[in-house]
Amino acid sequence: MAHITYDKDRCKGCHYCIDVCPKKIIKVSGELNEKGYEIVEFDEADCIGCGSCYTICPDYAITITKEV
Amino acid sequence: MAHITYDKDRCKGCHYCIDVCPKKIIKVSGELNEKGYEIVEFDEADCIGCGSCYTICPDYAITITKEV
Amino acid sequence: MLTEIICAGFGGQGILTTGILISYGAFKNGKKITWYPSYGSEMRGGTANCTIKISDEDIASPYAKELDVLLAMNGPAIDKFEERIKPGGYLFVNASIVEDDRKYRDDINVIKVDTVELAKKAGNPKGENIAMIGAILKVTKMFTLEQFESSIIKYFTDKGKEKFNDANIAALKTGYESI
Amino acid sequence: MLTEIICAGFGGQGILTTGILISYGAFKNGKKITWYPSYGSEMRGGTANCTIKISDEDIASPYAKELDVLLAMNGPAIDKFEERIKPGGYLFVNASIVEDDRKYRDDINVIKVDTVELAKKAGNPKGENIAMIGAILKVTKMFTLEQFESSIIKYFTDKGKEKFNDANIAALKTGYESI
Amino acid sequence: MADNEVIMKGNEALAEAAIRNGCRFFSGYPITPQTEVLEYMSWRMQEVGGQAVQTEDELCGAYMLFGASAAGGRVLSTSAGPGFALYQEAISYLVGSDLPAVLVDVSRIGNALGDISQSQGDYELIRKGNGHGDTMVIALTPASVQEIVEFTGLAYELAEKYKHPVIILYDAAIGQMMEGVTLPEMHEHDIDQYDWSVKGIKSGEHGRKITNVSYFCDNMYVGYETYLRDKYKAITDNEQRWENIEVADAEVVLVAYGISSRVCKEAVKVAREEGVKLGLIRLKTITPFPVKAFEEIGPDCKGIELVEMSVKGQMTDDVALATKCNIPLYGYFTSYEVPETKKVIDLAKDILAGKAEEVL
Amino acid sequence: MADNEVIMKGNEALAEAAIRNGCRFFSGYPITPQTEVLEYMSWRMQEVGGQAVQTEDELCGAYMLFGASAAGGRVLSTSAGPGFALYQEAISYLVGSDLPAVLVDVSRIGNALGDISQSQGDYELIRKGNGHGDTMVIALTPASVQEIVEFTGLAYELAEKYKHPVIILYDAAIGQMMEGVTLPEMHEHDIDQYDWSVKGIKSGEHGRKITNVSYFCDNMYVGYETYLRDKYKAITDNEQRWENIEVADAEVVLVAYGISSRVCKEAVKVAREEGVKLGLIRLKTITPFPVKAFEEIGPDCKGIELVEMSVKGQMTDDVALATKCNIPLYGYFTSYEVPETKKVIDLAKDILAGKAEEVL
Amino acid sequence: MAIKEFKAPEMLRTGDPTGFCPGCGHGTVGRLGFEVLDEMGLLEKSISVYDVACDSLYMWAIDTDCVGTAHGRAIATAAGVKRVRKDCPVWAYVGDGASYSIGFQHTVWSAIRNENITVVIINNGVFGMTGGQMAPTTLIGQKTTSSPAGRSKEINGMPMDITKILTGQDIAYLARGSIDSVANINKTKKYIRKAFEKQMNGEGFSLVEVLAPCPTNWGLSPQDSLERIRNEVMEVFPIGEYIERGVK
Amino acid sequence: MAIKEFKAPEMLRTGDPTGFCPGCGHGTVGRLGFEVLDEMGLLEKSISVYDVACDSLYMWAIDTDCVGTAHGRAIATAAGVKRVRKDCPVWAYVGDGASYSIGFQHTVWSAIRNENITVVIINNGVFGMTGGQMAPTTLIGQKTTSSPAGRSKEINGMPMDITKILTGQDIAYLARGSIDSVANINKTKKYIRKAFEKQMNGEGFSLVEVLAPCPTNWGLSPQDSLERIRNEVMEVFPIGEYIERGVK
Ligand SMILES: Cc1ncc(C[n+]2csc(CCOP(=O)(O)OP(=O)(O)O)c2C)c(N)n1
Ligand SMILES: Cc1ncc(C[n+]2csc(CCOP(=O)(O)OP(=O)(O)O)c2C)c(N)n1
Ligand code: SF4
Ligand code: SF4
Ligand code: SF4
Ligand code: SF4
Ligand code: SF4
Ligand code: SF4
Ligand SMILES: [Mg+2]
Ligand SMILES: [Mg+2]
Repeated sequence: MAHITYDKDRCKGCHYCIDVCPKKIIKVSGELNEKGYEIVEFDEADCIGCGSCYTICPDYAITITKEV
Repeated sequence: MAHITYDKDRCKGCHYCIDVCPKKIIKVSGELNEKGYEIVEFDEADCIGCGSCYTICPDYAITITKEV
Repeated sequence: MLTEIICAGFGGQGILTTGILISYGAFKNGKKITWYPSYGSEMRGGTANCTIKISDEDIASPYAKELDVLLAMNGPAIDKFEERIKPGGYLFVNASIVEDDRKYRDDINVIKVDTVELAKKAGNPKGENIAMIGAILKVTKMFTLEQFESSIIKYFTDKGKEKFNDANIAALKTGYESI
Repeated sequence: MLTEIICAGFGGQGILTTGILISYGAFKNGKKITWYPSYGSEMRGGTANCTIKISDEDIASPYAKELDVLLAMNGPAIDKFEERIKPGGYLFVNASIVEDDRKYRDDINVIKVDTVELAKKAGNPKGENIAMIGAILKVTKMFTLEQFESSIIKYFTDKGKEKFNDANIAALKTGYESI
Repeated sequence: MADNEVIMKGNEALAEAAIRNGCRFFSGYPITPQTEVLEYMSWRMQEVGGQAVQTEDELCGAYMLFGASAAGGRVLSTSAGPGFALYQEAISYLVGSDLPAVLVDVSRIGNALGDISQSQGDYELIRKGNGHGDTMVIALTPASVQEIVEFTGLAYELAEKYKHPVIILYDAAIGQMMEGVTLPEMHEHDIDQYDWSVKGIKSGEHGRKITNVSYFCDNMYVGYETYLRDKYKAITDNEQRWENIEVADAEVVLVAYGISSRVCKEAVKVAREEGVKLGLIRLKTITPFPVKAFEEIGPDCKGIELVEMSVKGQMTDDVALATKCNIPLYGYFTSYEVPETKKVIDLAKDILAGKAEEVL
Repeated sequence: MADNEVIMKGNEALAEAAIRNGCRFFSGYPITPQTEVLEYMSWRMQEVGGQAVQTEDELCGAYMLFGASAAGGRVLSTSAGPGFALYQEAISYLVGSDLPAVLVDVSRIGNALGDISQSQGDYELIRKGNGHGDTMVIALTPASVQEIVEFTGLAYELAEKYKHPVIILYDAAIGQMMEGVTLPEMHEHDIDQYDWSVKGIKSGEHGRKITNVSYFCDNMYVGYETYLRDKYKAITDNEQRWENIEVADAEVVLVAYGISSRVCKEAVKVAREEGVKLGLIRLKTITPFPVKAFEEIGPDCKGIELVEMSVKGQMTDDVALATKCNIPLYGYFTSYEVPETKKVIDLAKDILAGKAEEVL
Repeated sequence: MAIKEFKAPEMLRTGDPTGFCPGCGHGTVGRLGFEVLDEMGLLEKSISVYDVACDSLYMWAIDTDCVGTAHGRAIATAAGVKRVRKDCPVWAYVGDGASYSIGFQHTVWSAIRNENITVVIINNGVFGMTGGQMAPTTLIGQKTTSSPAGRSKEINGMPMDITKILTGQDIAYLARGSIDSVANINKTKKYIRKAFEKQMNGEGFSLVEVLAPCPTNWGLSPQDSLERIRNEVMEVFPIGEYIERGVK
Repeated sequence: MAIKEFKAPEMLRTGDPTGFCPGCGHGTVGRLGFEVLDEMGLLEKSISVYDVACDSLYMWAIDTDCVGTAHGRAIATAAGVKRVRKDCPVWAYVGDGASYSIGFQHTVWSAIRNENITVVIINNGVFGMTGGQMAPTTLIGQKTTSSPAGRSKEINGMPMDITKILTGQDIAYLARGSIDSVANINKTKKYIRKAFEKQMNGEGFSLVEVLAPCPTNWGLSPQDSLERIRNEVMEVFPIGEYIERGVK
């Protein structure tokens, strides 16, 4: 079980995370954050905790915790 | 027949020419020039006009002319 | 008379060019102008803006403290510059992006321009800024439509972009007539 | 009293060190000194020289115009500096190199020192300069032999070269006694 | 360029004016707020068959320019603040080698990392720095885009007249802003026009040596001292430039250059409407410093107000000397904020009311 | 070093004094007439466990020093003329980043290729140049080898007191000559002594940022203006240093620093023996300029004679301002020849006889 | 049951967002350095050195010691820091303009002197901070504001490849990574780790160049920027390890 | 019957002797350049560029156009000259300190931009003009005034070999010669000739480094200096042609 912490105020809407998620569970949310960037949303249930989104995110907006 | 022109006032007494002459016809003269450098002397008769002394001389003190 | 204008919006919205077009129009119509951009690290990511001053006389500083017109292509532009508008001055809001229920100062004139819609209507989807200029001309009467048309044609023709002239004029007119 | 000395000769003859030894001797005997070298491109090939001033009081410029002593290790040194010697001043000539029939000003004292010979005699073939200093001490009475001996010993000892002390003192004495 | 009346940024106008004055060699390195010059030159030099080199650093920029000038080219290099500081050695060499060149410093605030706002903090660098040795340059300080264009032509004229580097100094505000401007006609420069430049010799000619001028002076440094003093004196006597506005009867005389002087000009007008007699000495050269401009100051003058965007009030000393320390000096110094007309006038009023503090 | 009383070259004495004051980091590049510092440091630093780096150029020398200072080291870099001109940007950064450092310029004549004779032509560079922006440094001008040693200690003291670069300026004559000198005791410097230096943080501490100080000022540049003005004012008020010799009753006051001032000192003595009342203001700092020294000038003073080895007479403006333009100034300027006592006195006599020409 | 966390060092997460543009590579590359230092237990002792370019924005993202120096002088500055602070891990984190253009000489000479520092260079093919001029690494044909018709070999010369320049230098470590993909990011992190390890072992100079996007000045979306790295940049600048003391 | 002459260009023979020390390599290396130019009929059109080191003494030995510039800036200056004087053969004749230390960046970047100039670099292993400090090319173990215990790899790094640095650069020509023997002098002359030919063909940057003695600062007699080149220097700096456009 993996847990995703998403700090949307850090997000700058580059959408790199969307591309790299092997489970395709990250999507554009249609919402903007305070800075005007288009944030994303996660479907945590299917997350395998692979960390790809964390790794590619240039803005430290994502933290993944996974029990192993 | 080769002809040697030696401008002793240019000579700085490095004696490179002595070392390179295949005919060993260049010698220390024992004399100093105006600047105080120990100049050399040539035995023109045996010169084969190979130009080695010209080539190694850093001070443009030697000119060799040779009929070919 | 001195007119002070700021154009502001996201980088990439053509803010600086919008300002240049206004400046050029004024210049070609016999005015003195200064145009001054935000430059340097401000360009990174965030907002872009430029300040235009138009006058019959020499202009001192290119900075503006009391705006006659704020041309705001997005919300942050309003956040940043609304307070500098003179009482009775104009705020042109890009209604295509800025939320409709936003509150404004009540001692200024707020004009909402749906630039995306207008540009589309004019058949020039990149002509949002020019449509905005059209609206400004109509409201402020800075110059006549004709005066500005000829300057805009000259501007793009000199740049070797005459093929866009018709589309640009269409956007300008659509904006002008939208008010 | 101010004493002005120039030491001059070929680069490689230890001219600068000679000047330092004299300066150091004076300094250790309670005098103020300045020592000033020719530096930079002059070093290339040609001559080297240094100027020493010795005084009981502060010394102004380290340059010397009126020499009390010229220590000339070769001919060009004489060419260059002889004219600067005060009337009545001393010219010490390295007789091992400078032609014997050379002419000198007649209002100065010329002392010929066969440094090579003296150094050899002292068993210190590299001690030519020190032998020259010995001769100078004797003639000018600048310092006593003993005063200078102890300073020279200290100088080389501080440099970690005490093993040369005996040979150096021998050269100094030989020079001193040669006059 | 379709026509001669256009609106342009100061930096771009400089570039275009240089080209129209025959400059066909530009070398430089990006630095805000002057990068537009390099960017403009990058395409424009190709159109006119000239050279624009983005060098690996400012030093290469300066020394390529040195070589290009030695070869007879009309040359330009531009930088800003820290980059211009790296030109110092080369400027000294240009002076010492009698080489004409036009260099530009678009000044920005501050001493360290991250400073790009407009400022007038490089006055001393340009007026007194200029590398090692006994250097003095000619330094022009335009106050508008139009004046940048005019001074660019003037800079080449003076550089070649005196065989000397000329620096154009303006701040970021003037460099970045657009104004209407009338450009000069295109002019070609003949690289063979001067005898002194290296170009290969003709049979019988002697080789030219572009190097330290002192080698060619009587008695080397002795002669060079005279040569340089005479040159500096000629520049000082002949090349002072300024604009005086209502100075003669002014009670407070403003002194300013560049962007600050525009504000001052407005202040003079506004204040006079209010009955306050301001005047303005606008410096168009800072080297030579236009001492002559101060002769017009009349007996009514109660004080001089220096208006400069600098922490130190860098022109203070020069103004004090120009007035023989006879007129009290006051300063409105801002570092990065463009001075405001109202504040200029307020200080003048304080001066007249005896409420202001002298700066020296 | 076996004992503390030795004869040494100025350059070597500087090096040894720096080491004895705890300097364990030297970076520099060869250039005549200061190369002895590098050469001395090359072996001496190994003895004391310090670092001496012959960098690839002056820029690396200056910025390694910048880093070493940021890390808390007591640091030294030395150069001459053209090399020092290449330090300009770094000096500005040191000022802007509040970093202590000691830099030395051993000045040599001229502006271009081939100049190595002694000279005092870098006065303006050190006093007014210092790179871009609103820079001012502290500049010490020793006149003897002994004073080099003393000022080296002082330089570190001031550099750390003000967190500011200090420049020691002397000319080739002083750098190249040997004199007797008493050296200070060996002193170790604790690199952890200041909180501001980077050293790695401890748990709970915040990271230190050595960068543009304006970032940490109220309102950034607005606060920085005040910060810098206050710092400069403190330096100007507190750190003026000079030596006055028989100034009070002098009819002609000499002003000089460095090697020229030694000649002037002799001239005062000789002239007074002849009945000519000379005095001397010897500048021990040129920044801050010792304005206070001039207060002692008495009513008998007919003129000031500036003695400097420079073409331009570079200290003229500062002296004029220090005297509020109230005393006529005359100059004996030589560029590369060490001034002569007799000529100093001759000009003084001409001044008194009304036969000399003013310089300003 | 253990917990595996993917979490940036707290220092990076707790302050304001960085000043970098959306999709900028700086955010990732710098993080890798701090992750490595954190994992090695060296974060607090670390000293980072930046110059004035976009890298300087890190000064406001971190809470460990750092030094901001002049354009192109970060490597020289870092060498100075390290020579005084021998126990601290010192790294210069800088742009390709800084390290291969104005500061090139310091890059190579620090390598020759084998200064015991780690250098991380962001190869984004442009001068980012000043608005996208040509950099030493700009590709042939690439349009920038100072090569408006595209970089041309004839006018501007070929792109500079530091791995060629430093071939044969006796340094501790030289590698080139990329952040176009998760796999390459992880690989790059290993390079950076090795670099710091070498420094802590006193082996000398280590340099890791990283291919990174500058969407703003490339005029591309972030995603297209990564695409460009994969398709164009990596062909000219192959990634991998080039020098490793004791190994190759 | 034809006459064969070995004769330096008149220009070099008719003025005062050069200012170089006895046995200094500068005298020979510079002469080779002028011989080549003379033989190519280009002497009068030629423009030589020197900096402030011992090379600058040539300004007083020649009677063709020349430029004297700041230390380390001769190559940049020459590039500027050439860009204005495209028809003239332009060469920078400079020391190894100038070209590999302070001016290193200009050397490499002029190569990268493929500036159409010829560069002749005198590798004499020291800073000659300033009295024999360590140069980039000083050999390991060699004592100089700034490496009094001998150059050490740990403290000063390895000697710089320009042929390694420029490997793989797309320049017209790169070779290293030596003047320790008549044969090598003749070979070196051929290299220099090729370098000028490439320039006149517009092929771009050509660089010939030449191993040369500095007896004064090596503290050796001229003869021993040549011996040292043969026995020690040539081992570290092999002579030969390294890059030749169209050939290798
Ligand atoms: C001496 C000097 N020259 C030029 C500049 C301007 N400048 C600042 S950053 C920069 C280039 C930045 O490019 P790079 O190093 O590649 O970093 P990036 O922003 O691309 O990460 C330049 C030219 C300066 N600040 N100082
Ligand atoms: C900016 C600057 N730094 C340093 C110097 C001093 N300097 C003059 S020549 C030289 C080195 C000369 O060595 P090299 O280039 O190898 O030439 P060589 O004399 O050995 O032929 C140095 C350091 C200078 N003149 N200018
Ligand atoms: S990668 Fe990070 S910054 Fe980019 S969209 Fe995803 S969460 Fe936001
Ligand atoms: S951890 Fe892996 S699976 Fe989970 S959201 Fe991130 S990329 Fe997708
Ligand atoms: S090689 Fe030339 S300089 Fe040397 S000794 Fe022979 S003639 Fe004289
Ligand atoms: S030409 Fe040959 S043979 Fe004749 S002297 Fe010279 S070296 Fe000897
Ligand atoms: S300009 Fe480029 S390098 Fe700089 S922050 Fe933006 S994307 Fe990153
Ligand atoms: S110092 Fe060396 S390089 Fe210079 S002239 Fe003398 S021998 Fe030649
Ligand atoms: Mg970059
Ligand atoms: Mg050399």
